[in-house]
Amino acid sequence: GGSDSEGGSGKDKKAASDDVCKTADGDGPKIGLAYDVGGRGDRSFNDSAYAGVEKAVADFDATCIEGEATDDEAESAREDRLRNMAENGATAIIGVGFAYSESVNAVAPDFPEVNFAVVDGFDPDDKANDNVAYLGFAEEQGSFLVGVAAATKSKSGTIGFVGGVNNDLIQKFEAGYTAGAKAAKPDIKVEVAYIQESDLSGFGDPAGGKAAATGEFDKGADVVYHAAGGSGSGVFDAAVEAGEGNWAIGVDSDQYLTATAAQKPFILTSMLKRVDTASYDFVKSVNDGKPLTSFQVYDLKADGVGYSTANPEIKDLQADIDGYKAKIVDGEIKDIPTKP
Amino acid sequence: MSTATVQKRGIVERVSKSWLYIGLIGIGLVSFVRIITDTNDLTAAGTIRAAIIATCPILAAALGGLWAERAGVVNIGLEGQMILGTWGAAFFTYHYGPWVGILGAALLGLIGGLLHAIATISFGVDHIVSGVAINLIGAGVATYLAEAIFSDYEGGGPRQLNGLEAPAQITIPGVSDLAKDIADQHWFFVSDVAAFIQAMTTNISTLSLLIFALVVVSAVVLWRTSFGLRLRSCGENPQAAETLGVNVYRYKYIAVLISGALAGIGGGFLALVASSGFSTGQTGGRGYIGLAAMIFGNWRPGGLLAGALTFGYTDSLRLRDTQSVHSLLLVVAIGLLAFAAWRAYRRQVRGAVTVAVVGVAVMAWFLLTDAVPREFTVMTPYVTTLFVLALGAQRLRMPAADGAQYRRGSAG
Amino acid sequence: MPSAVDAVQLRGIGKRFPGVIANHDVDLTIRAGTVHALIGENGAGKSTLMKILYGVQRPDEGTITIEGKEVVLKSPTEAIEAGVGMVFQHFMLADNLTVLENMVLGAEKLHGIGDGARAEIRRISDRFGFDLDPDVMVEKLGVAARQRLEIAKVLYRGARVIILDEPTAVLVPQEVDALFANLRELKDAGNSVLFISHKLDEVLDIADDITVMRRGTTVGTADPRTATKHELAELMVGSELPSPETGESTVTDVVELSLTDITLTDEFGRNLLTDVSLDIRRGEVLGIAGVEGNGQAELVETIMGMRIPTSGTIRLGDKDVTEWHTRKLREAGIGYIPEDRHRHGLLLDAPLWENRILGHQTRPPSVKRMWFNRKGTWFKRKNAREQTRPPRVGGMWINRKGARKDTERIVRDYDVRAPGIDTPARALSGGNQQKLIVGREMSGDPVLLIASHPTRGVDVGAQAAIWDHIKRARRKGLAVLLISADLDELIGLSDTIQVILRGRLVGTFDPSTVTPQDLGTAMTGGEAA
Amino acid sequence: MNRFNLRAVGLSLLAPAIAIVLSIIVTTLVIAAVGSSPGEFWSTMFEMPKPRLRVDILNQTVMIYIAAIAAAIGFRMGLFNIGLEGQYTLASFAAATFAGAAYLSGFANVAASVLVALVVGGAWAGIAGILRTTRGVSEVIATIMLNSIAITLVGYFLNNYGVKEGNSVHTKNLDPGSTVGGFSPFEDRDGEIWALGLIAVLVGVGFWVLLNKTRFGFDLRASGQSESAALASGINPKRMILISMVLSGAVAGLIWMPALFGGARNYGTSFQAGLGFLGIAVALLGRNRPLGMLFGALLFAFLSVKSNDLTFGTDVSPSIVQITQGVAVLAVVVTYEVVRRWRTRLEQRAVSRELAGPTEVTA
Ligand SMILES: Nc1ncnc2c1ncn2[C@@H]1O[C@H](COP(=O)(O)OP(=O)(O)OP(=O)(O)O)[C@@H](O)[C@H]1O
Ligand SMILES: Nc1ncnc2c1ncn2[C@@H]1O[C@H](COP(=O)(O)OP(=O)(O)OP(=O)(O)O)[C@@H](O)[C@H]1O
Ligand SMILES: [Mg+2]
Ligand SMILES: [Mg+2]
Repeated sequence: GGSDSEGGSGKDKKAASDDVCKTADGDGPKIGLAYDVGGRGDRSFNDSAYAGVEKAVADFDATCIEGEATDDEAESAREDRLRNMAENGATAIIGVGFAYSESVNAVAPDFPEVNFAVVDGFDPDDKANDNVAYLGFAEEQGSFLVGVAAATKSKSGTIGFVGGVNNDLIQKFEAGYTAGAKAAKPDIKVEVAYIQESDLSGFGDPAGGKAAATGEFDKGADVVYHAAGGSGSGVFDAAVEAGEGNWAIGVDSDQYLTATAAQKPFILTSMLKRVDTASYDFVKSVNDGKPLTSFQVYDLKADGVGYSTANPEIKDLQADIDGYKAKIVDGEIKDIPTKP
Repeated sequence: MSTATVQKRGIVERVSKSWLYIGLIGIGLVSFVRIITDTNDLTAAGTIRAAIIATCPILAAALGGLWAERAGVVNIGLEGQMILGTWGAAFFTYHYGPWVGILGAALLGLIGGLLHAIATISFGVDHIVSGVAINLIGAGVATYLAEAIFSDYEGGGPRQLNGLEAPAQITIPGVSDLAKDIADQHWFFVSDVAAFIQAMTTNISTLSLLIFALVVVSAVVLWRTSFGLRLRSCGENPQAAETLGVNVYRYKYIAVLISGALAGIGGGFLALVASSGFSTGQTGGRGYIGLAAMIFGNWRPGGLLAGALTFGYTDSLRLRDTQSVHSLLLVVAIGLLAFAAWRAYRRQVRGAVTVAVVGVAVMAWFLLTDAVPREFTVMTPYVTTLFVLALGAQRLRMPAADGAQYRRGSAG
Repeated sequence: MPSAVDAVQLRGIGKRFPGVIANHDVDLTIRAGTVHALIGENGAGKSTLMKILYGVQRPDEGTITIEGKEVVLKSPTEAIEAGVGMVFQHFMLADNLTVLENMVLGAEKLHGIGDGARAEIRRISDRFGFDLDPDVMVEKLGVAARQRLEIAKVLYRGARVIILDEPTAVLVPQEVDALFANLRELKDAGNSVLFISHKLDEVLDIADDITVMRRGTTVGTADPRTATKHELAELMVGSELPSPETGESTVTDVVELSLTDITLTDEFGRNLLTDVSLDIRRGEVLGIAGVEGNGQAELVETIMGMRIPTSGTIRLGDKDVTEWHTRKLREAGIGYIPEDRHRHGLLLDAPLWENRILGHQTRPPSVKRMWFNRKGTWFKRKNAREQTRPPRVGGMWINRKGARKDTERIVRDYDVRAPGIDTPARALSGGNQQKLIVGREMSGDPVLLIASHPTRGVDVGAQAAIWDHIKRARRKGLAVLLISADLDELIGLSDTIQVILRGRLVGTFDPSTVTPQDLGTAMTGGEAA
Repeated sequence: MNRFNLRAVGLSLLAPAIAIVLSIIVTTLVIAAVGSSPGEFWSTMFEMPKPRLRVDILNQTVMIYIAAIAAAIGFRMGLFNIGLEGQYTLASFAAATFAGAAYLSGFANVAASVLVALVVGGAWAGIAGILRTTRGVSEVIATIMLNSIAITLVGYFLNNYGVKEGNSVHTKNLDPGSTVGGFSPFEDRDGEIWALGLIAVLVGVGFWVLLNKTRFGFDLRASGQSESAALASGINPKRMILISMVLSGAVAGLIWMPALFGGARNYGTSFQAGLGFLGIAVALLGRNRPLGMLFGALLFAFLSVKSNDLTFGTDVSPSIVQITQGVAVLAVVVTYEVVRRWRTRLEQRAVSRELAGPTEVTA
């Protein structure tokens, strides 16, 4: 809603209605931002993309328009969203989430002068599009680092992982995490749980996240990493309930910053997936007249993934973690598995 | 005269006793399997705690279903009322704290119930049709209001509102510790019961206790008071009730409002206790499961408690420990074989054979594998429901005028 | 005391339903301590009047005075407070509740819902010989016990004016006698009883006063000591009382339906029917007498193929039809007038012409054959017309035109009063619904008719018409199985009467010699004559 | 008589009209209550859709309509098949897998795959039918459970046997020769009206003929109106339950076929969930009448497709549309009920006039 309601206006949290896409009126490129379900304000993925665009708007004097997916929408609705943006003059259009892969593939040929990007995307056919960038992330590398953090921090020798849905994407997180933990502490035990096997509702079920994480804490884990979207809040709650000495690790954005006051002290770190960086880069490339195309991998080296250091508790581990980070960037550690 | 009194008590006692026996046998069976398969997790206090948390929202919804259907109104709108409850809990907790939040959850659920009552009771709309519409509206309203209102809240967003304060938890010090000591011994049966007591007395949410208490309250109110008798008569034969001076509309309205409120409380539990926040779609069909638990429990409080516990237990077990689900296969297999034997003893040969075949199949599955594929564990609650209903649907007895239309002045 | 004041005075009562005047200018006085009978044809407005007196419906005009006090009754609660109690035409009991729960419902304040109530129920039961156990589920009670429970419910509330709307419709003579004994006791205890019945003998037997209603208003009173049945009937309908008498026998030697040792068991292994054997010849009406719930319904359902017997054989003509299901039997020429027309006879919300199709879905004029018939040969229309009995074609297309035309024939020939054949069946009164069913089942020249309570709740005019149709068809060689609780009807129409008791046929009677009392004795397990 | 019928027609149009007005009012109130502008909302919604949206609306109508017919088959029989969602998910997956495997080629492949969808959808619904007829399990509960099981099963098969591409999993892509496409009424980029949308026409006409013209349809409606009367008339209600459940599931299996062969190419991210529930709502909205459901489907498709415009033009969230849809369903059934009561009264008045004769009747 557009109301400037005062209800509980936070100190550090910007109200979602302070909208740069409504206020910006520069003459730089026009950015189209097509969100996945959840839209702006989801404190994850979509917000991260928005942050990148916000920065781009400031830096390049750009303007932007937004659109948001609804539950169970048709493929044609996604296409229509993208076409609308293109027709409204957007020259850099970002589809947030791999669900946009097909629709971008269908729309891009009709707008050769417009540049598209799909976060986590892929080209669904064998015809390459020369105006589409697929922004991929090396989630296993970031997860590797937080795996190191978890194993080093753990006193019990057991850590946990909670996935939202047991699909390939989330398995990448699990695999990297486990590999990192084993690298730091070979005899570490990793408890793994998934909230749902295939039903995407696993990303929106905090109660399930809490139950799964509590199960792992009960089994002796003292650090639990989640890759469960909106269910992650339940994982943090589980850590709070498990009490001092237990930790949770966030995902995608720095969740220490957005978590509630009670959860904050328990969030050791977060695996950062820099959708903001990728989005910004993409807009920048368009602005520079050298638009990114094809597969772009955002890994540690490109600062596309990482871990957050907002919680002071991580300080004494940082040296260790950065050591691994350097090794990965150097290529000393390679072949981090993407499958558990 | 006294003989009849005794007889009457006898019926009531026999009914509650049979649930007691089934419960005891169930615990014994699980305990037995726990020991021979060495999966202590099956009845660890943590498991039971999780099961209780998973049970509560389902239980609240099932109770909601019970109230409505005992008064003759099928309430398939429980899911929508529950969703409204999650939103209400979030909104009111954010502003006024958890207890007002629970009242808010009840209020929002009650509004959903009111809509259902107006449609079905005053306008005689088909109960299921109205319920479907209410599920649509409930989900739409919660999503819409969340986007419009929570986006600007601290900890909020268009689809969530986190960091809600939870209702207090309580621990009963002596009992809790003693129970823990006994539970840790892993004795047959005793430790399992102790684990249950431990879970019920350690850091248990007052809202959980409230919901469990509501089962007892519902049982007493519905079966031991004249209010309850009148309400149930509306579900059995509203015309007869009308001719005896019962204001059928009023009782049906009350029942459906309570039903909605209970479902709302179930939603509130999800937002406040099962997690610390609201998010859209977080009910995930638990309203429907509550309805199934009620049918499973033959429209009786004890039965629906058993049903809700079964769902809650299997659902939380698979989240915590997929290995335990494999042991659960053995429980099911033994249970089925015992049931088959009982049927054979009762000379119901055909039924006995069917059940035995299924039992042997499950047993074979248990023996020949050492894990249940994860995907299948997700299905456990649903498959269990289908099984139980398939085996026992004929024994179920719903209120005679359940789902029927009633209009004032139609008596005679 | 009460003798000075009348128990109930109704003055100028009027009640309109949308477009119908159910009651107008009704005057009725019930003297205290008497049994007052109210009679009148179907739809005369008796039940409506009683519902007004009991507060279920509110009068548009007129006054109600109870024991000298003028009252306004807005709900049954207020009527109960004023001392009125009512037993409805249909049972008002919740099967799934106990006797006690049914009894105390709505009157919990009187004696609570526990032992106090239990004691009071026993007191009433002992006092009037009702023999009621408070803790039995109502579903386990037979009809007579239910009837007694209904009366006890009224007494429990301390009613002094007791309304009984057709309480004897489902009772056998012995049960009626017992009921009347109860009523006399009630009368002696100072209560007043208002009694509605279509059975004029009973009325003359029990009533102290008689009021007759016609077309919504009271048209006169009669003195039971002097009046005759014929006079009453004339007051009621303005014409002669019809009689079910059939005249000379038309029984032939050809056995149409033959049951041999039919036994039917339920899922728990209990016998619902045991070794039932009977023969019905063409032109014969076989009557079955029995207290309700003794296996009549099961017998009918077994013959109709809705249940398959556990053992025994059923033959129709020269075919063994034991395993046949309903449709095939209907195609073979069985007509069926079900006991409960609403449940088994009609689609209440469908128009009359669709109801004409029901049960005749496979035969012209309801269906037509297009393209191919069952054997795969091209259908020739001409053949169908040549046959006398509609052929069993099993065509797949509904013949709308044919069905509508034939419905119009039925409406005409059977005097079904309806504005048109597109009217939903629900809008018809019970008697007219029944006439439609009879017309439908008689079409297509059935060889066997199963008639279950064909005139239940139907007024004398429609009754006579239905009897006529049965008699006519019988003369043409129709075999009829007649089940009825109305013993006069049974004796009048039947060529033979068999009595059924607990699923067995226990005696055969000749209707020309048997009396209703004899039958009643046999039906309740007394010695067969 | 004629006047009577005219009035009946008038009355039956009255109900949906009132319902639409009611849902507009409620939606407006909800929007205003949170401080947004209803005027903006309605002007955006009622703006003439762009050509490509017109195509989308038509395509969505087709799928929703098939779903509604599937639901209506159950409703007319007194069955509540709430399991459409699971049935068409499983059927769509099976058909996409079969088509992707390319055992056949060209149109034969399409036809065979559609057959697979019919069979799988029917079989899955048949489970509920069998449970109901042999074990007395309520089809409502059974199909709710089967929904969850179906969705899990599809996930299982996809995860284990699907084609992985990027972060997504889908079934094997269709051979280009096996797509049917459609025709473009506007420019190419505005999309195609799917050729297989014709299925909806077939299903709609078939439903009408079956129900109103055939004996089977009569039996089905009779069983739906009164199981006991149907039994006494020689219908085997159990058989009817099973058949209509299977039929309903089979039609449900068709729901997504136009999309699959019209451009989706595989079962993956482009699979559209939720059509089953929409279909149920539309069946209720259209009173299970073929034409009524067509209008209902069009209305729902229009609302869903147009709601996409809201994010650009207004600050009203598209989720408002779900409220509008729910209110429309509720309002329609309520007003229908009110009108029905009114009509019954009219009919009864006519009957009593017939019975009583002119002198007895006052207006
Ligand atoms: N609720 C109602 N709505 C409309 N009309 C009604 C209603 N109840 C009764 N009627 C009308 O009132 C007339 C009187 O009905 P009532 O039931 O009082 O007849 P009755 O004398 O009891 O008949 P029966 O002997 O069949 O019981 C009916 O014919 C009918 O036309
Ligand atoms: N509750 C009601 N609401 C509306 N109309 C009613 C109601 N009850 C009865 N009627 C109408 O009253 C008329 C006669 O009803 P009634 O039941 O009194 O007929 P009947 O001949 O006495 O039938 P039966 O013998 O089955 O009692 C019918 O037109 C019926 O539609
Ligand atoms: Mg009547
Ligand atoms: Mg009457």
